[in-house]
Amino acid sequence: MKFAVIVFPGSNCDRDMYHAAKDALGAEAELVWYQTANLEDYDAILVPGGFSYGDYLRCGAIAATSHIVTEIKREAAKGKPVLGVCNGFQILLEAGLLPGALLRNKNLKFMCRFEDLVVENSKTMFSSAYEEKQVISLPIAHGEGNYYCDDATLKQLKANNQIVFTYANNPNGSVEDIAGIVNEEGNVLGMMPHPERAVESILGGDDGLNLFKSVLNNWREAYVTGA
Amino acid sequence: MKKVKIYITLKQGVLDPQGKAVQDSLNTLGYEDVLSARVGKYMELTMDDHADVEKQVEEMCVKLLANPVIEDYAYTVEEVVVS
Amino acid sequence: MKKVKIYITLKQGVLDPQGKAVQDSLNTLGYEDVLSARVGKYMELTMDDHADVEKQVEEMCVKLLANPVIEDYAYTVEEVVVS
Amino acid sequence: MLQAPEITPEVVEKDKLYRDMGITDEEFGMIKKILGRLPNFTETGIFSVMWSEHCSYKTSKPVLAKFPTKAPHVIQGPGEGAGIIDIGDNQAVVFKVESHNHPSAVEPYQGAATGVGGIIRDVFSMGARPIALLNSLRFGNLTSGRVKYLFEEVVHGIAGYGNCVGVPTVGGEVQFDNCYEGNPLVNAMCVGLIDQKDIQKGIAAGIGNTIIYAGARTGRDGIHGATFASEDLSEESESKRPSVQVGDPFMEKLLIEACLEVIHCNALVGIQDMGAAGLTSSASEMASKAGTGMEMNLDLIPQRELNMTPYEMMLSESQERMLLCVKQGEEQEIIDIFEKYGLEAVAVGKVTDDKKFRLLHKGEVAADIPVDSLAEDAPVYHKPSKVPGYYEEFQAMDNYIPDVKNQAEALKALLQQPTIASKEWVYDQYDSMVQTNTVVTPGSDAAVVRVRGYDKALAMTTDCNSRYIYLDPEVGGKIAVAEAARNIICSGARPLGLTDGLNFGNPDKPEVFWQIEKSVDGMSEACLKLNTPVISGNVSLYNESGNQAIFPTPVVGMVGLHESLDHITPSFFQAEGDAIYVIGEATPEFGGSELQNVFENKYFGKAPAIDLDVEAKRQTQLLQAIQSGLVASAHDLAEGGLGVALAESLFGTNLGCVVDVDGNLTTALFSETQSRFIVSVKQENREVFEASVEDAKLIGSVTNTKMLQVTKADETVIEESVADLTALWKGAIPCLLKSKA
Ligand SMILES: Nc1ncnc2c1ncn2[C@@H]1O[C@H](COP(=O)(O)OP(=O)(O)O)[C@@H](O)[C@H]1O
Ligand SMILES: [Mg+2]
Repeated sequence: MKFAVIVFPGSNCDRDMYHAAKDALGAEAELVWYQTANLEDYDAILVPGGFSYGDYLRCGAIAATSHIVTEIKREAAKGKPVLGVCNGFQILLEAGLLPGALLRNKNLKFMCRFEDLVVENSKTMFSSAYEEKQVISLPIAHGEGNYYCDDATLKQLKANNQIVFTYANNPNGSVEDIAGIVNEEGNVLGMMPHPERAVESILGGDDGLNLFKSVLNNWREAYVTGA
Repeated sequence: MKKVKIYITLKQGVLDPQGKAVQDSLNTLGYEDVLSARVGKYMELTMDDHADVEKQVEEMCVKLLANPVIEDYAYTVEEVVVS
Repeated sequence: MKKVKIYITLKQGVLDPQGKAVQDSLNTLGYEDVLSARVGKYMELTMDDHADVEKQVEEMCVKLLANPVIEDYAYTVEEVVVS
Repeated sequence: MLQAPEITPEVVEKDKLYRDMGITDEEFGMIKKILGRLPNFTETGIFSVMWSEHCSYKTSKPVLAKFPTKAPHVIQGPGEGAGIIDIGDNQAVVFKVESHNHPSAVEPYQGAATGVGGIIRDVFSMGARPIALLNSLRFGNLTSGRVKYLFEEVVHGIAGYGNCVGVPTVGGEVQFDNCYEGNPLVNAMCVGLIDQKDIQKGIAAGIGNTIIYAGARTGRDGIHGATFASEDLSEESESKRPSVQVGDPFMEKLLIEACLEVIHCNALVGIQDMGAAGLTSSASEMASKAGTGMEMNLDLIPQRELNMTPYEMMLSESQERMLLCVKQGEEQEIIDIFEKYGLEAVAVGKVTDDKKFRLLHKGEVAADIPVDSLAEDAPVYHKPSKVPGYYEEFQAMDNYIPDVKNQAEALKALLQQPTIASKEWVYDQYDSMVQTNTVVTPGSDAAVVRVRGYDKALAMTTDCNSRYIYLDPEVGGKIAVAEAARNIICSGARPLGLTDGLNFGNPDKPEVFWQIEKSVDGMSEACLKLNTPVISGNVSLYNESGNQAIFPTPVVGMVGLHESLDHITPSFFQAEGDAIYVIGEATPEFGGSELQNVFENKYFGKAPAIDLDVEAKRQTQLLQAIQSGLVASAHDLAEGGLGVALAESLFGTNLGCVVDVDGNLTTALFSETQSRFIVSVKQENREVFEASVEDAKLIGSVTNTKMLQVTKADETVIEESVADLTALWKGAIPCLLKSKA
């Protein structure tokens, strides 16, 4: 399985994402500069965190207008897994691949620390290696991770079981403690916490590894063992 | 040349933590008459004259400058006399 | 009640990385007529009527809302008719 | 608008305009002699910045010469953008500290942010990838609104820049004392990692080679406004008023990636950042170091504003700019890399053989200066020094022991002192984990960043207890270095070397100059004893407000090497039942202590004594014990003595402790006697540990009670819940910030 890690100007978790997929998970992975023409050769797309375009204007807004996002949309429509973490989540929201928006943290400050998350839906291709309601610990590192959507959207998210992760102790003011959501089809996940930062115990925990394993396992089931 | 002024504000109903913080600080400083504060963005663009500046500005707001999920926008276009 | 609109802009000559990024991005999107962009803040305050709203707003700008080292400010005060 | 060139050389001389630029009459005479004529306005400006303290170290040079800078593992000592130390496997660590005190006092967010940006450029211009940031901060007491504002905005600025460029901020220190009220200190340190073959130099070698300018455009940022202060000019020059430098971390991130790609091009000859004194210092230094000359056409410099004069371009301190020397004919390869990242890169000049620094502007020669005169002919001053009266008074005082009635209350008071209290409010705002190598995040003695792909890691810390240095600069200087080394040792690493940030008051005052000399003497002696050469540093003088100098604050930034990841040792207790040892006896030493501050609200008396032989012996023995796997946790005893160290060893754990002390309780618990450690050891390792660390004394054990208990003989002295202590310690700074000014 081959992962593409998209690199925008200002991405800064790109290498971390790459190491998670390549070294911790043991899959193939490549850093893909945002001016690359197409993404057909990859089985999954990782949109990493950082400060694309310096977070100027709105986090993720400028990156969301770039050509590669059109390509990401095209691949997503084919059902390929797309994971956006932190700034990657912001980009997917700005691009309309996921519903809602991210506002500044309630306390207006950047915050970086481990937070406990609850796995609300372990049936997605990103979370199947976790148990339902399992509590996992992942680092957060963001200034604008306060998830917002209107009531109608929230209803839909709940009805379709699109909320994948919630915070055990909401740090940023997100609606309904939301930390990560999938699209209706279930193949696009956006989340603020950083699974790629938690794939080795020497760095404080490896609860993030199962997220990458889920993607790999589901891909294997679909394509290798010939489902 | 045109000078375009764009005002971007958070939609009514969207929580504005920054506005809240501004209000609190102003109240703390003794300005108790401040009942509410909302913080948005103000942009100034300088644009070459163009057949349809207004249409372009409208488009730019929708495509990039404002996020319709959370923000409203308004703008004015002024003529700039280059000396 | 009064509605106060405050515009905060970076002083002439002060680098505006955000404005630069917005301009570049608009140009890339095909809006080549955009010659420059500056990004500032826009605030709306609702204030109780008071003998000297203008003076208060002036003070608030200097003390808190604008950073006089790098920013300029301007404001308008409007009457709000409460229905 | 009056253009600078219209100010003739004769006017510069007659109206003594050079004085506004900080050049003395005598120095102006030297310049005339060097040039054999009158300097024009631009040339005068160029000399003024190159001969400023910041660039020429004209007052500090004689003192800096005392630092030991050599050792077999030092690859690059002071003199380049940053120092470099060998860490094996053909790799090296690159680091330096830089101050941004005055800009931060004026505009704290941007001042701090651009300080971070500047030090990062020093590191990646050597060819190294920046892997960690630290910062050392000093503010007045958190009681005035202005100080709170400075503190919040400085932290915010460091976070804003560091988080965005994707370099983790892994450590640092913050202290609060009245003397910093009007003059906060903001020192930033950057650590980089490099393959030795990639090491770059800032040289403009090879006659005919091309000089390329890359990065942000030049604006009128940070140009010394003094020149325009004369009355005739003030109105017309309103638009030329110097403006605050604003950082663009996004641009910096692109520059990092582009430069780290460019260094692999054969076409690259030399590269240097534009730091203080901007284009002037980077260009002239690159030529000077290579023994060449340089000619630049200023019309080609990318400019952000209209009608910039040569003076403005040469003195601008616009951020995020680099200067490169590239082989003639191979420019495009380099320019293409910058373009990939959306960055401007423009050929602006060439290397010449005449050792002249020549600038052209609109078809005229704007400056023509022997290049070596800028760097090498700068005057050096041996300032007078004098023992201050306060020092003699303090030395003559009787030993001071605070009269503590209730040890538990004293401990609680200490934990709430902002200098001791948890700095979580600060470092929670820093991305400390990006790059996924941070093994020990902020909050420990030293931060630890592993070297990916190898069984090794780097420990790093900044330290400086300026109270001791104020009381006794020589002893305090030794302590600063020793304390940094202790922190590195406790984390399980061997200290490699240090960078120093010398922050002092006005050196023209003999008493201040004495502080500088003595601190450097003390630091140098400790460096020799502890085998930690000085490989880079920075000097910031004139830190005064209202004629009141800051405490002498020579910040030490130290880096150490873990030879195996297994050596990484936590600073807090690990398991119930472990034995607790203290290495080193306490004697009553409270001069400059936190307890003195609590009781007296000032500092006086003698600084704690330090014996560097004892220090070295204990450090060596403890490190060996750690490397042999005998130690569960290690923490140094610093501000607040044993009491505070015990509490710190429990914070964040689910544990408690019982320890027994003897002698004078206040001394045992709170004295700040130097060269001491608190160590926890598994029961089965006790015997070997005791045999290997001579001065270790068993004082108690780790419990599961979640209580901090201290007894003397069989009487309970302190019995406090760790949760309560944690709440006080963590709540202190947020609470001060929230309280009304
Ligand atoms: N206090 C000091 N101790 C040792 N070296 C120093 C000290 N201050 C400056 N240096 C060295 O002098 C050189 C020039 O420093 P500086 O002018 O601050 O660099 P930059 O131009 O990058 O700001 C650097 O190599 C620096 O490491
Ligand atoms: Mg430098």
